[in-house]
Amino acid sequence: MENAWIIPLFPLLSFLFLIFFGKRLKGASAYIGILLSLASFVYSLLVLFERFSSPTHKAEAVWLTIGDIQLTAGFEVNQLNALMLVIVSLVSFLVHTYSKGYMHGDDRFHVYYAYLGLFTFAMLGLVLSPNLLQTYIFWELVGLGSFLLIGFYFYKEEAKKAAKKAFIMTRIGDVGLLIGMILLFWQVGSFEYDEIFAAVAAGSISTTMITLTAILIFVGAVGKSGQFPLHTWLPDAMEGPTPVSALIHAATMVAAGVYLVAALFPLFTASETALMTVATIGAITAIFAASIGLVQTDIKRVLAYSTVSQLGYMMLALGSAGYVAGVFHLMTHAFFKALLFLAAGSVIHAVHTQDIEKMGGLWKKLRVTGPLFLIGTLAISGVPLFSGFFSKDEILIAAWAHGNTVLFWLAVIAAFFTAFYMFRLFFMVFSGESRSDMSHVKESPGVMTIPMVILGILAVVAGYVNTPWFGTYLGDWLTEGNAALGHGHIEGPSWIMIVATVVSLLGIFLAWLIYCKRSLSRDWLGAKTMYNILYNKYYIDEFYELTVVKVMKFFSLFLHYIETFLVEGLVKGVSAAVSGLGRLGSKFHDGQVQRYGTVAFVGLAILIVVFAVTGGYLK
Amino acid sequence: MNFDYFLTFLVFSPLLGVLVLSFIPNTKESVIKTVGFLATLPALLLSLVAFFQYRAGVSLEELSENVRWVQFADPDTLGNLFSINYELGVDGLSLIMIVLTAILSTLAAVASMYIKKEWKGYFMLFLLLEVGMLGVFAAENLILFFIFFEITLIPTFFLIGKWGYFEKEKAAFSFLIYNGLGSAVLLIVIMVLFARTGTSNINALASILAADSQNLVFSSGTKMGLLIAMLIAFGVKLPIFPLHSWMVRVHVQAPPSVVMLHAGILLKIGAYGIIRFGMGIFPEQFQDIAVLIAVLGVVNLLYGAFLALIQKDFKMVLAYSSISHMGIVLIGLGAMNEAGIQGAIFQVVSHGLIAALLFFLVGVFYERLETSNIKNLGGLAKGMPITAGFLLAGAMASLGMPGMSGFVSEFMAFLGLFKELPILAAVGALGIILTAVYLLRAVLGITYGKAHREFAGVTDIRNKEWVPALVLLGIIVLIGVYPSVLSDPLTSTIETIIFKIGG
Amino acid sequence: MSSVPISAYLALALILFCIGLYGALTKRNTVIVLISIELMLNAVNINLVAFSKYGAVPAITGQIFALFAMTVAAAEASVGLAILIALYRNRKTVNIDEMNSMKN
Amino acid sequence: MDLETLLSYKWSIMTPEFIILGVATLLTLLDLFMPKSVNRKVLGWIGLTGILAAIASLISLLGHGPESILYDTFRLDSFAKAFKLLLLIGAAFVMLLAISYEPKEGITEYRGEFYYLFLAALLGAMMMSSSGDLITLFVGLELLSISSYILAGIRKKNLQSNEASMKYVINGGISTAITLFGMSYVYGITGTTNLLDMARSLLALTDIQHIYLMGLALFMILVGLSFKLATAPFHMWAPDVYQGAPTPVTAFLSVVSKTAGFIIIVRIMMVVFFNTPSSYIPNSMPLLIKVQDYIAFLAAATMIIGNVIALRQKNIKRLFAYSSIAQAGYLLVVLASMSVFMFDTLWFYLGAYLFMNLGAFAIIQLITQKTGSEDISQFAGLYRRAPILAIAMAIFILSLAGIPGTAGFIGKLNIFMGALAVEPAHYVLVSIMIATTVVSYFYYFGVMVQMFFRPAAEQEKIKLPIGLGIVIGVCAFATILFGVAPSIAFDFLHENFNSFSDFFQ
Repeated sequence: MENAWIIPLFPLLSFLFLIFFGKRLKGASAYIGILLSLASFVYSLLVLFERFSSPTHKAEAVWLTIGDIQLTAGFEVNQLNALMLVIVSLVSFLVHTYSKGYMHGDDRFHVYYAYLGLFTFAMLGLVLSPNLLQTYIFWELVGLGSFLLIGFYFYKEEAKKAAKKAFIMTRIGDVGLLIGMILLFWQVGSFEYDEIFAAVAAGSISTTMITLTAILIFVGAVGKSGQFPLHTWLPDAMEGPTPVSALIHAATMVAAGVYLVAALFPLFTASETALMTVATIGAITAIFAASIGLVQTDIKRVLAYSTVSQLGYMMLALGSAGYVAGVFHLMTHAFFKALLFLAAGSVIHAVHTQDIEKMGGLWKKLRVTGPLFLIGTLAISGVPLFSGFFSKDEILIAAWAHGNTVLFWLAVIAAFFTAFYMFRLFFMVFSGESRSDMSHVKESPGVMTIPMVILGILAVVAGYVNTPWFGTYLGDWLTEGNAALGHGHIEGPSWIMIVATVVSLLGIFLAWLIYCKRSLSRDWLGAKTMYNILYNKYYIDEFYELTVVKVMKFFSLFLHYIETFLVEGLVKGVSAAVSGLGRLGSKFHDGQVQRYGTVAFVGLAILIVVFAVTGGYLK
Repeated sequence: MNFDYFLTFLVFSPLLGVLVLSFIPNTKESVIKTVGFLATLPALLLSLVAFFQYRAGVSLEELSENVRWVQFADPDTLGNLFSINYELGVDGLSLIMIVLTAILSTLAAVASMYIKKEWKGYFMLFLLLEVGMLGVFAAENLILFFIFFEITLIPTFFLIGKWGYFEKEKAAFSFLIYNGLGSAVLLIVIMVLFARTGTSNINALASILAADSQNLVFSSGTKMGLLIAMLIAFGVKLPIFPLHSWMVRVHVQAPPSVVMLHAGILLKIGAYGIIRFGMGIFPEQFQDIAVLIAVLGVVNLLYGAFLALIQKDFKMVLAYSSISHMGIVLIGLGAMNEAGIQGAIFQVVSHGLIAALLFFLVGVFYERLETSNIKNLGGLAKGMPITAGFLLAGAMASLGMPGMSGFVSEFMAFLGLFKELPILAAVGALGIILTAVYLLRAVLGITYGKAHREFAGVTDIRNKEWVPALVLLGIIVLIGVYPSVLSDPLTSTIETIIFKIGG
Repeated sequence: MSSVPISAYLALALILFCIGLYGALTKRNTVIVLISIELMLNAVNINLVAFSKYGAVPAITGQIFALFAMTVAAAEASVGLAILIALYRNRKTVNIDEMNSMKN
Repeated sequence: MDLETLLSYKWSIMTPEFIILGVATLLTLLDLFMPKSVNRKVLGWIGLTGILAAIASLISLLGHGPESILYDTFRLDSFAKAFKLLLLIGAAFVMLLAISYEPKEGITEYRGEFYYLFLAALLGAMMMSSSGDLITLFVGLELLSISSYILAGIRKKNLQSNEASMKYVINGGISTAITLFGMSYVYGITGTTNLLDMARSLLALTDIQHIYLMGLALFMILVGLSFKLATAPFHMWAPDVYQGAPTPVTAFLSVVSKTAGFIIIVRIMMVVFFNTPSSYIPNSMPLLIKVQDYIAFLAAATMIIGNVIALRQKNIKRLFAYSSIAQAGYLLVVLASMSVFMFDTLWFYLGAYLFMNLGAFAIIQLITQKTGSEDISQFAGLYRRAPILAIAMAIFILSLAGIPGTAGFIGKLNIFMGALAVEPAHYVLVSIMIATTVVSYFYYFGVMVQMFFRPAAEQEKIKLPIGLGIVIGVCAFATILFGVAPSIAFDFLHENFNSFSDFFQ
């Protein structure tokens, strides 16, 4: 554990190596990526196991001195970090492997792996960071990695737009985070997490300041985790290769926002307002994204919106002081959402389309992918005995226990939506007859299926590390020795669990009626307008286009005119005046010698008169 | 580093090249270019030696030189007053600037491979320019500083006007006139200081004014006036809004190698001057207008960013981004605390490197595609993947991606300002977003998307071109990852400044 | 005996000077212009002589100065006329306002 | 006075004047009796040797203490020595220009006169620089003026030349009259023509009317002499005359004659009006200090007019006419500021101006006399045709524009220092000076653009006559030398003229 710092270096190595020499060893570059990511995964596991037995470890060195301020860089391994390490490195490793099949034959294969390496490095660095500054640094680098991978197919206009959007949207959040952390710094005099917590605990910071900074930092989380209103980039980010979506936009990076809030949990708990904000935003995002998910027809977009809504769940959990619930759901979600994306990838790989309207009846064709996709769907829908069930249950309990009744019911509805649209997706893809020519379709190679299988297993079992029945190991472990994080397990009325189960089953049943049994008409939404609103994601993008973008453009133009007419014009004016004076003067030199004499005489006269008048010689 | 006239030799070593060149016929292109390149090396080596010696703990005092140069007054009557000495000397700050100058000059000399005609004259002027730039940072004496300052003016005028692009002469003249006015104002300030105190040595002046708390030498109004004038003078160079329009023109019209130096060093002389003389000689007055400086900084930052947002020509984008980034320097200075000042200096260095890199890359693809208009480009990554990669890296550095120098400086500058004027700083922070927006718009517009043209027969960056790109990016990343390499040498300088302003 | 006060001489000189100046600046004929200049110089001579006799500190030097002035004036006039002749050969005019081949 | 007294005078201090006089006479006779066939250039070389001899003798006199002979009409003080040196050097260069002056027509048969008239003019200037009496001052002035009238019109067949000299005569006459009128008042009030006696008697002046009369006299003399300096308000003749006169004459007018003008102005102003009280109250401020602002105003006007109008010039000689007007304006700033450095500054700047301007005129002469056209476009592509010439011209222009590394810059620096060191400091004046300097960049660098950026009309190389070669070489060298190591000049100044302390004794 003393040298956990080595974990991020493996992927970094792979990045550097591939970026410089990748071109030479084409396909082989995959193995480098896979091996190195495997290495960091193994190492993370070791760290995790070591962590069970030994206390938090932290090591730092001075990075930059500003006068008497010393900014440090280092790493820390506490429960949360250790857990995140494992999740990230595992998913990363699986995606590395999976990609070997999925990206097979792409002529920029090595670049792809290099980017993956860069991203993994950043993500691991992020989870190891012991202080806000370092977190911010890796936070940005993670964004860079995601930006690069979204724009991997750079020649596609959409990819370009999506990458740009992702970068800028998250950047907006990041500035919030930056401001927040700097303000916090001048309050605390340090970026170190524990010193911040100490200051908060000591109450040396005014509550308003805490609220302000907490919310600003949360803005950063909103940007990264695609929370409302900065969520629009995440669905577009699906332009990237599917495995990337699995890694970055499902399991790891988007969860970074949640992680950040979790990591700064004591700061948030110190301000009820901040907590409330987090919870509200979370709940709104959950229901909002889920509702959009109901009608999308692009397999990846549906998953993307489900991701957004699940992240909303996690925020809701944290906002309801449900530290464990949030982290727990983060973990389970990482597994089953990664699984779903990989499965979707495998489907796309097979049928070469993302439009679910064109799919159908793939159950028979994709013997491995189908069941795995089903497992993922069940897990996310919160069907009992699957991992999602337990974590979602925790969240609902937390929300209820914290007294956010409204938010609680919103979450419940969201759960219903989730179950419904996920199974809508499942049925439309796998059941019934194929709605287009599917003759060529065949199952993906083992290199792709095996990672899915592993994730499938995890999607089932991961829930059992923290259950009301067999004990809340995860919770107890996460919270041990840190009261600020709340209890390992929050007690809640048992009916919540039943309600949750019922709604999810209801959703599934409804979806089955409509899309499998077809006993209900498909345009169940009746009102076309409603459908359009949902289908166009509440016209949020258009709204931004109309307001922010337009205003900025206008303002730029305005300044442009200032530049051309005021700034430039002033200069032109002056020079024109000077040369005008010159013209005047030279007109005067008209070669008439007597005028020259006259000028001299007049000059003399003026001097004498002025002298007489001002000199005081006239009496 | 223990022989006399080390600095003199450092500063004037490029003249050796001029000497050699004068014996080479104008037709021997490759020879001339080689000589021109080699002539920049001595300065580079010496400056690096000095730098590492300093890092190793050798004091810079022993480098300073002082020779009597000219005595205006009759020594019998007025003694040593009104005499100008030839005084060179460096501290951490100026040493860093010298190193930067030497590095960029060498790289620009490499980048001069794109010069198509009259290489001899070109390199003679080029080397003269380097002498001027090195001298500016080595001068310990206002008048000497001014002399070197003006010496940079003339070669630049010719380099722009003769080897530039279509509107070169217009650009050259507006460069000359704006900077002429700037230096005129500066000259007034310098002469007032010199004529009223009888000395032009920076430290002497600083101590005289420090001792003059009752405003006997100058009325407080005069001091403020002098400081403002100085700000205007250096504001033209920096440039500070609204004195910037010349610089846009220059960046668009001048040949890439010259722009590398111009954006890399010449603009920085403004910042250096403000720190060295503004803060160094008029600390109290500077403190009084610190807020104004910060506001100007934010204005620069946003103004440049907004205008960069709608430019069609990539060079224009970069030009306005330079304005915007100089805003960060002002922000840092306006903060008037360690973080701010250090951030400002970091920004000076880092923007020097980044701008040089980006303009070099512009040169690379302009050389092949004869356009820098974003509309006509696009999909560059298909034809020239490596160039595109560098371009992207440069853009990332410029928009303050951590791990690169841009972030460190930006971060420190804002860290500083947030302590003093949080609201203003928050407004300025919008600039960070805008920077991302306009840079991505431009760079992605060039590299990503559909190719508007086929890149048949277009070679990617190759052999000699690797050098500047790699070296610059390397240094940028080095500073980004290990900023102490810069901050350690600066410690003493910043401490003195902070001490002066009683912070 | 009552003598003419010096102020009278000075006034005369001044008037003469002004007349000369007026002529020099307005007449078209170059010859007249040259003569007007002579007039101005003679005004000076009157001053000098008057001063040397009735000045605050009478002294002979004034008259000597006057002599020098006259000589110089003569020289100047002759040179002027010579040049005028040369010019007349080329230009075929003595009108001063037609001498404007050079202007901007 | 009898022979003894005459012999008792220390004539040796007049050696330089005698040499010039002698050579001038010699040339006259030679020109008269030499057969027409002989090329008169040899006379030029004789004249040059004469000037050089004069310089030598002057240098030998440098150590000589202040002395005045002929009833204090001729005095040899540091001021005289210092500025005579400038005059002689300038004249030497002009002589070289004159020797290699080959216009299309209208000089050959007057070459002889050309040379000895230069010497006569020079003699006049030298007399002025060391005359201690109003009369000699005036005679010297006129000797200079009249010779230069003729010089300006030396190209008898050339209309422009005639016209130039005609204008010169007329304006010159007027200016002489005005000056003289002023002088007559001064004489009238003091009753003497000896400068120092005047000063003494003026110190006791209390009658307010007399003081006002002195004021009138001051302005008359100032305006009258501003004709020689070509400064406002009596500057307007300069462009026409400079354009029409033969180039060496133009050079002479713009350098030697201007220097002479400053010499006489300083003499009269500093000796006479500096000792005139400005009011009846005993030991009130000197009249000269009182009118400081007027002089400053004239200086400002001159700088503005010269630099601004120059922007529009296409004819190179006209351009340099305006440029020299502007330079005279800079020099007036020295007078206006009246600092302790006044003489040093004046001397150094005049020296620097001498080198840079004569060098420039040498090149102008070379370029223009080939084609006869004086349009700036003649300089197009000079860098291609004759790189050395172009670089030399660049040096002179940079120096005129006051760019560091050249003598011009040090001179300007010195002027600023003087103007700001006095109390109250002339901030406005200095600002105007610097601003107009920046304006001057436009036309100075316009010439640069022609030489370096524009393509040449015809490509054939330019061959450099020996005379011009020497001038250009020496001037370029000196311009750089005094720019890089000005201490040479200043140390010389401080060692030999101990800050002109003997000016008033």
